[in-house]
Amino acid sequence: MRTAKLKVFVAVLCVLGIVLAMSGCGPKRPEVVKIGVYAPITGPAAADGLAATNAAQLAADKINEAGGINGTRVEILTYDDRFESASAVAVAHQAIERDGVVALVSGSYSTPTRAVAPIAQEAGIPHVAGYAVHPDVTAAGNYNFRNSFVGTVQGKAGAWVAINQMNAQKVCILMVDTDFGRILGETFQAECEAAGVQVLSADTYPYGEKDFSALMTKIKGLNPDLLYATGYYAEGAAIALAAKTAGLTCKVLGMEGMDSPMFLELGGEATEGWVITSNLNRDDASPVTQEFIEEYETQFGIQADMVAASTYDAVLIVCEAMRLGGFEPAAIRDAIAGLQNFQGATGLIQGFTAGGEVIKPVQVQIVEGGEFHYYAVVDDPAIITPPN
Amino acid sequence: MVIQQIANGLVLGSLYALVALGLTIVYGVLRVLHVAHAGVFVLGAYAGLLVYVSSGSIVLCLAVAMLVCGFAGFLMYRFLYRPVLGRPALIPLIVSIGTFMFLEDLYRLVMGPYIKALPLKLSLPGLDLPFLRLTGQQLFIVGVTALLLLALWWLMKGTRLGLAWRASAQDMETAGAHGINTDVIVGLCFVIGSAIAAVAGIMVGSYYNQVYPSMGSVPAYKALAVIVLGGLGSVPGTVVAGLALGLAETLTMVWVGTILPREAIAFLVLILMLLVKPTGLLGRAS
Amino acid sequence: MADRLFRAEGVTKRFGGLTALKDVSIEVDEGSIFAVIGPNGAGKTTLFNVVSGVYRADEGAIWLGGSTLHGLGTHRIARLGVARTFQITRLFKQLSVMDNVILGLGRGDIPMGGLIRGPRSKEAVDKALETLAAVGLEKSADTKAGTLPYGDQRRVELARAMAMKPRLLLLDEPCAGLTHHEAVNLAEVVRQVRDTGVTVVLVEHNMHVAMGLADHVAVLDHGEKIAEGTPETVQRNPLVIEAYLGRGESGESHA
Amino acid sequence: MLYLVTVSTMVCIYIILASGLNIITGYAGQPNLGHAAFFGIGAYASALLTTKVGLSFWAAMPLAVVIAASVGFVLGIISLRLREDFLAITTIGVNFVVVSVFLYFDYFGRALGLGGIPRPSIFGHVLNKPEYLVLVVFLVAAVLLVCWVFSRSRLGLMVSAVREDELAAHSLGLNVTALKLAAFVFGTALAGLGGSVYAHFMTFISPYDFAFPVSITVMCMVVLGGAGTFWGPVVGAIILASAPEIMRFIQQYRMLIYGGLLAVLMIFQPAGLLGADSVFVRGGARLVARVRGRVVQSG
Repeated sequence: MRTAKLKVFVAVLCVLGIVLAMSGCGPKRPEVVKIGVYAPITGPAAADGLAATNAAQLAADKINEAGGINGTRVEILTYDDRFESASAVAVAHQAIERDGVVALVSGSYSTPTRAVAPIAQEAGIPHVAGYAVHPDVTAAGNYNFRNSFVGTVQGKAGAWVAINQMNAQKVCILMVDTDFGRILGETFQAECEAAGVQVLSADTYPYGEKDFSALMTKIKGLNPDLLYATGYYAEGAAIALAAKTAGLTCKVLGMEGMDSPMFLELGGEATEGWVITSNLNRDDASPVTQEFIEEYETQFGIQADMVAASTYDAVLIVCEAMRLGGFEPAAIRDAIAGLQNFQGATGLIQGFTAGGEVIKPVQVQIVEGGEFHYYAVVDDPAIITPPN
Repeated sequence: MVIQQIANGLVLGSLYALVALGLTIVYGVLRVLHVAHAGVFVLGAYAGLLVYVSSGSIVLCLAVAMLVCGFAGFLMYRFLYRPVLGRPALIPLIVSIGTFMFLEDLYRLVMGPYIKALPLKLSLPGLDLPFLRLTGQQLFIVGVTALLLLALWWLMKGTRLGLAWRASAQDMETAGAHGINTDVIVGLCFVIGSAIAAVAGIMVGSYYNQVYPSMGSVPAYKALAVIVLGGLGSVPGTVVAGLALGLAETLTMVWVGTILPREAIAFLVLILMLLVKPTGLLGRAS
Repeated sequence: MADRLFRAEGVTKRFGGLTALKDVSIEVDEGSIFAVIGPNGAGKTTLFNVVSGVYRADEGAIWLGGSTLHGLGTHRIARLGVARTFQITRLFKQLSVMDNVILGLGRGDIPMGGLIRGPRSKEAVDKALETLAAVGLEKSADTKAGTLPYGDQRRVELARAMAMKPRLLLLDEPCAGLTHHEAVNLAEVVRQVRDTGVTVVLVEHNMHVAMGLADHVAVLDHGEKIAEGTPETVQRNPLVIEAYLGRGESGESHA
Repeated sequence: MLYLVTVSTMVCIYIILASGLNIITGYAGQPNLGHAAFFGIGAYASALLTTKVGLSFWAAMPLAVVIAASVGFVLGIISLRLREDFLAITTIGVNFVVVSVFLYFDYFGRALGLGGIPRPSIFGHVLNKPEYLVLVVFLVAAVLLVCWVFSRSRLGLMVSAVREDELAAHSLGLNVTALKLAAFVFGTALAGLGGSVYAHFMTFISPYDFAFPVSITVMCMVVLGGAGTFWGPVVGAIILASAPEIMRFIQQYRMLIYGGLLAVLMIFQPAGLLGADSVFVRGGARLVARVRGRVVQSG
């Protein structure tokens, strides 16, 4: 067994040697720069993995078509983390050591991203999470950034929309039992209670749940004027259908997990009138957003969702930082940290906090005529600035 | 509201019963824990989806899915289980789990990882009373379950096939010695059980309007719990267990809140029951 | 007359509504061969299963020497010195013949250091080979037990039981499935075992085998003892003749 | 190099897990499709003992082993009452229930998992990943030594006898109950050790790390290599834990290959690569015989 390992070891050493020999004598401005993107390509979250890797490739293609970054071509290397932290650790090391990526982008969920963050930190490789929400991701150190809202920001924004835009007085809360869903739901609840809004119930349901008939009947009996639902698009669509079946007629506020064309397709008419908080505004006049939405759909035959947009922007952020700071990982990190008012597909990124959290407005969308449309935007700095 | 919740539980339970019914028939005759039954269930959902999208006919969609799954079930018996008959129970079980994993990934590769909608257009009237609301679709599910139960009951009690099935379920060797072609019986049971799985796949897929590669993951093991609770190989027992589980889950969710995910509750009940009665609820001593 | 080694008194065993054994009593002298015969379904194997602890008797008492066997688990009874074979051989098929026999040594004790020390100490191997030689299988010691011909498997099973150095050896139809030649050989081995001081109780469907081998015979029919005595007396007992011949044909086909 | 270290560490952890499962399923013949539950119990125990109780790794690891083995003892008691197929379902159920418990009680960190698990330190020096791998390799060596001794001990032979025929084992005076329990305790203790090693390697754990598919993966390793053989699970663990890393092209098809392999192996080669009836073993034996024959002829 140990001899087998030794052989692998020697083989990898040889490959490394060749790679080093080939790349070591390059000029200061390399021809190709590699960005590692990991995502759950197989396993239960494979649909999101596909969206993330497609979007990352689209971002790179777009930059390369426009002549690359000051003439340097961007290459995206994709890795499958299988939605497992152990695999994520392995692929992060593989990307950094074997493949020599200068930056890592997470197109994955919290658990794998959380496993990668300390590795990126230790190796001094900038790491931008597309949509992973766990606080530990950015807490791992100053090489880690997040291009999506921390749970508390989105929960607060949700409460603001519910109270000020949707005039909620009595709310029911439904939380998917993941780190994501709970942080949002609990923040929402605390904000509502602080504002004197009555919280009638706060239920959790397991990830992957399909049958909401019992919960919808219960919530209907409580007669709220707004339901705040956290979850992903599959659960969101199932909630919408079950609410319709049960005859629940109150307003519903969802969140970015439901920002997907799949939500509209699976939920059908039942999703009509749903409001969600997200980071993608499909009615954004910005050409970056419009081109992204258009090209994504033509190329992959499916509408872009929040996962795709966030991963797309994460790649754009890394590339922009390279344009500004060069191709050294440390320089890229500094450039990301100093980024200001960068226009991405998910809106105007104002910059990052010292803790690596993005500052950008929260987009509020409404389902009208089977499509997401602009409903409101939350740009109050008191809400959208993440705590540090 | 209590009546509505009981109705919710019964609809959910009907879905459980539908998934488990086919499994009971297979288990009864072969004593194989047929995890890959859930793979057939997903196949049924996809086959139904493809036919429905292209034809728009519910009858055609059910018929084709049942045929496809019946054939798939026969192939599974012939090429997966028959070669390992008579080995320790663990071996066919592992074959079954392996096949299920293979199928799940095959569906993902062929049909893509995305969830697909299966909105069957049923022009059935719903029920809308002050204390009870059931859509036409919910009534349809309960009706189909009842119909299948009756059909199977007739098949088991009233036909030669049923007699042979019961004889084989009691004792395969003796049945064989008395001139029953057990190979044909078992093959037929796989065909029938798999055809029922197709119906279950279409019902579940259309009720939640979601068809996706891993939709069989939870039913695969939960259906095992249901058939054990129902006293392995008992058709009415399986339906009762399915309904009871659906009711229990719904009512605990309402009154106690979500303590554990559903599959954990099902398994917890199962383990406790096996500890009290190791041969299953209505099962015979081995 | 030798001492009584084994006594069963009023043993009754019911399965649901069926009474498999009804008030059966037997006494076995130390160092003798005792045969229990009867048509199929008479309760012979049930009697063995009750004695060896597989089933628990509903009524009655069972004694080995001075200690009661009633209510003890199978392995406890085995440790007291009751070894048995099965109607259909139950070998550890994937293990070697040698390992099968070695497992019989020491009646299931894990000796000091058994957690660490290998089972094949020189002493154990010598004893196992000696036992195998007694049944004529010393050459097959390293063969996997399941690959031997059926007659040899029966002999391995006997060797495994003998390795336990039992006080009482229960043989369940030892000659079933054997050719005439093999059966004669086996009977000789059984006699030799008896001559080393082991008490043998055997269950036999075939009357000729039992009569030729046993010192004393008991006849079961429908769970009841209908006759007992020396082979000669039993053979002439009209009840026995009726049990075997009277309903012979129909009795067989129900098996 | 840390990539190789990571993969090697995971391979080592899988060797420990597969060797443990091999004791239960391979030697004692008891189906256990919930091995990952004990892996998880060991990991959570070790994580909680270090982060919440404040013990060091060196104290937490043996305790984690004891805790996993204690739960294994309970499962062993349950197994005594159940038929083989019911036991298989029960072990699946145990896996689901244990993961749910991790998911649904605040003490276990729920879906957030447990973080901040320290790497072990020796005399104040915190081990880095390569140093940790050295420690893990020593542990694997110790585990393999114990398993090797077990497989060649009288106890191991008795446990195998229980697998082959329980009633016959009973009739030889073997205490089948105790032997089964011993196998469960031993096997789950190793799973607990694997869990502890995993927790302190990853430094954070979450419930899904120990879900049912992990049990299946470990079962695949044992079955592929050859259940009931000493080297089988080791070979199986090395192949299945490193194959997806070495062959990137199979990424998309990993589960497809796993599943198909498992089914096909069980049908055509149930003894595994190193099992007794394996074509590889027979082929190897034939090769040896032929070489020997030539030596004899020429000599």
